[in-house]
Amino acid sequence: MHRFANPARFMRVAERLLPWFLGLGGILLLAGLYQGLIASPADYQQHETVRIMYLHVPAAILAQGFYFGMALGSASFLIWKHPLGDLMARAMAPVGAALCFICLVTGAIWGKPTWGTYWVWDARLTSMLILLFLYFGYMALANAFDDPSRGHKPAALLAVVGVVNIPVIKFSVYFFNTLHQKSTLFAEGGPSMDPDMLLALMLMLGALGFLATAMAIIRLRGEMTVVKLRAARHGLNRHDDATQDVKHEETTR
Amino acid sequence: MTGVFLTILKRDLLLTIRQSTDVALVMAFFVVAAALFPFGVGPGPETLGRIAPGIVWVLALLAVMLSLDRLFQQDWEDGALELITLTPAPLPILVLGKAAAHWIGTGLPLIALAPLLGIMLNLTETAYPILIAGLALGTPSLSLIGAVGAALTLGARRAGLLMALLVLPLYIPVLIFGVTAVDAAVAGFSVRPHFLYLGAILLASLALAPLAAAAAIRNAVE
Amino acid sequence: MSELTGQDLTCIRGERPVFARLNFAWTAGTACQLTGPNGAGKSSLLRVLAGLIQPAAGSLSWHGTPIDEDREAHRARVSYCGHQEALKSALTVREGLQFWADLGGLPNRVDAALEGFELTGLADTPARILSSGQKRRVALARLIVESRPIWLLDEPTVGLDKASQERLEHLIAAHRAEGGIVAAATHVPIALPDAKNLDMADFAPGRLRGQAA
Amino acid sequence: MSEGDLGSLLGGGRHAAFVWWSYAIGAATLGLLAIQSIFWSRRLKRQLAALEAAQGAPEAQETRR
Repeated sequence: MHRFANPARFMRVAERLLPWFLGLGGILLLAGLYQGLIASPADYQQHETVRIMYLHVPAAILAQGFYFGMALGSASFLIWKHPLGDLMARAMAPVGAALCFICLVTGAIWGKPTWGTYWVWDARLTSMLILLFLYFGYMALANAFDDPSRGHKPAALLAVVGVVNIPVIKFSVYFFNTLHQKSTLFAEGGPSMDPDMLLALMLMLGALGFLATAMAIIRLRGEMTVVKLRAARHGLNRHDDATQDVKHEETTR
Repeated sequence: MTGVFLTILKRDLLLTIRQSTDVALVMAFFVVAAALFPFGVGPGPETLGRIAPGIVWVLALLAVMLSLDRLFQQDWEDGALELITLTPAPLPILVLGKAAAHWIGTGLPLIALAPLLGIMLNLTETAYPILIAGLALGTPSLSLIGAVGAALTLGARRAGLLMALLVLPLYIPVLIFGVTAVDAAVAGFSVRPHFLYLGAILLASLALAPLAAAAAIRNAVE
Repeated sequence: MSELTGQDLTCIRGERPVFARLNFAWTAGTACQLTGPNGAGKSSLLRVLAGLIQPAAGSLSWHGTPIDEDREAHRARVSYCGHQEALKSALTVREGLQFWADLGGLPNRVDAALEGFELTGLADTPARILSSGQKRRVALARLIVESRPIWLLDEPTVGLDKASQERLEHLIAAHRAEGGIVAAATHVPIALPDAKNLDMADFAPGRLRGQAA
Repeated sequence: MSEGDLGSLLGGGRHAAFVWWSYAIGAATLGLLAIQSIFWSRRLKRQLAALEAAQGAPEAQETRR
């Protein structure tokens, strides 16, 4: 019953990668901020507000990416009883939720000068809002049980059920959106975007990506310590049962 | 297989009839909440008429959600759920039976009451059949998705509130297609695509929800 | 040739190890009394045998084949009576038993079950107004309705009067005579002639002592 | 360096405020989460070490005996 063997090995690798992620993230952040705020041109129509895009778009991409990551971890926990998958999902949830929140707030702030109001039921913003609800649902369910070890499976199930529903929700929101409003021009621009802008976007995406992953690793360390704490409180030794039995046989012989 | 489905369906319906005050309470909520809107948005027939489908659908959603704890909570508390998982019958079929009983006990009365709300909220004439058809096609999905939410929150603190947070986001597609169907009908467009989407969601829920709920129940009775 | 065997069964509930390295081999007609202090894992063992709890380690097999291979078949072999009577207050005694009969037992055994525990008089009374002893008898009557080879009884005699306890003992004896297996966790001693004993204290996670009977 | 938009950005042009607000809220959210995560996992580490120190002692004797 090597409950901690594999996660412990993964954790050692993650710990070694952590400084690299932080360092790389920091460098990319500085480069991204410089490129985004200073080096790239303002939009002819939106003037400076287009710079919000360099934070808004990466946050949106990563918020959705983290939720899919959580669903993958949860699915591996449900199918192969892999405790590491569930712990990773728990570690990623708050980070993903924070990114989702940032995406919504920056979207709303960007909306004020562009559409004149802070909140517009634009399809993308609405889907992101629902994604935030899914995040809150996961975190609430994960901690809703008095016996913490009982909360792992329901939360994992919810993450998988949630991810199955995301495309349906997205489709229905776009369906709802096109009926009610000419699809608002979201000045995101595609490949036709000015190369300087595109560079800033990529740098910021890399920066947020590394920093968010680093934060997830820190939270993963926390989540694993929580599990070890519970185990230690019940007298199960820190290292797995195998060594535990060996130790006992020696003493009782 | 159908024998087991009918057995649990019959038992749950019997319980629903014997404890019919629960159903009456949910229906009372449905009507009273609808009656609040004229005070909120003003009694003007045009405004009410325009938002009537939305009100009826949202309140139907909330009414179904309020009665979801009847699905597993009582059986979980008195130990019957444990024994149900121990019968040789496959658990997803039993969940399907319970969800069907919940739909008959909640969805059907809502559908029956919807026209009354339509009148109260000055719903346009052409909208009634589409509202009823939409509810008929949509409320079973609400019970099925709700069954997953109810199973996931077994044993959780404040299960009722938690279920709302889990289930309502998953109800949004049903709400959107149900309401836009009525709007399309009023505006003279075809409602076929909306009902096809509602039907698709129902089929998907019929296939997937019992499996997810069964897995959650097995974890809850451990 | 033993029928129900357990090898190195270990059970952990909510991060707490309850029992470890538990072995047993029960043949047809065996009765086994689970004893041990509260919280020693008697109920947990019964729940593991019923398939409600997945053992953390070790395996349980019936006629040599591990039960994990066909959980539904295992559920068709086991009748589990836990602490809770699982009676729906709005249903009458007969309706309750008929439900369990239709769900996974023999539909025509309801009358036999009612007679088995002297419940014929109470058949049409709602479970709500039964006394705890009567509720316990209705819960035990389910064993007759389900008529499955393995009976797992968790403190079956709680609240039973003398007559009902004897009736239960006769029932268990008859069941064993037909080749059934009974595992009962009790504090109150019930008459189980030449029953095996399984003291859960022997399998506390910390201590390792010998093999069970 | 494109035509000195730095001035309008730093100079607090009408839209610049929105840009600053967005980045400020972004930094605040991620910063708060980072701080909370670091303190949370450190506190847990300390609790674990303390618990094991308390628990470690008797166990260690048992194995040595």
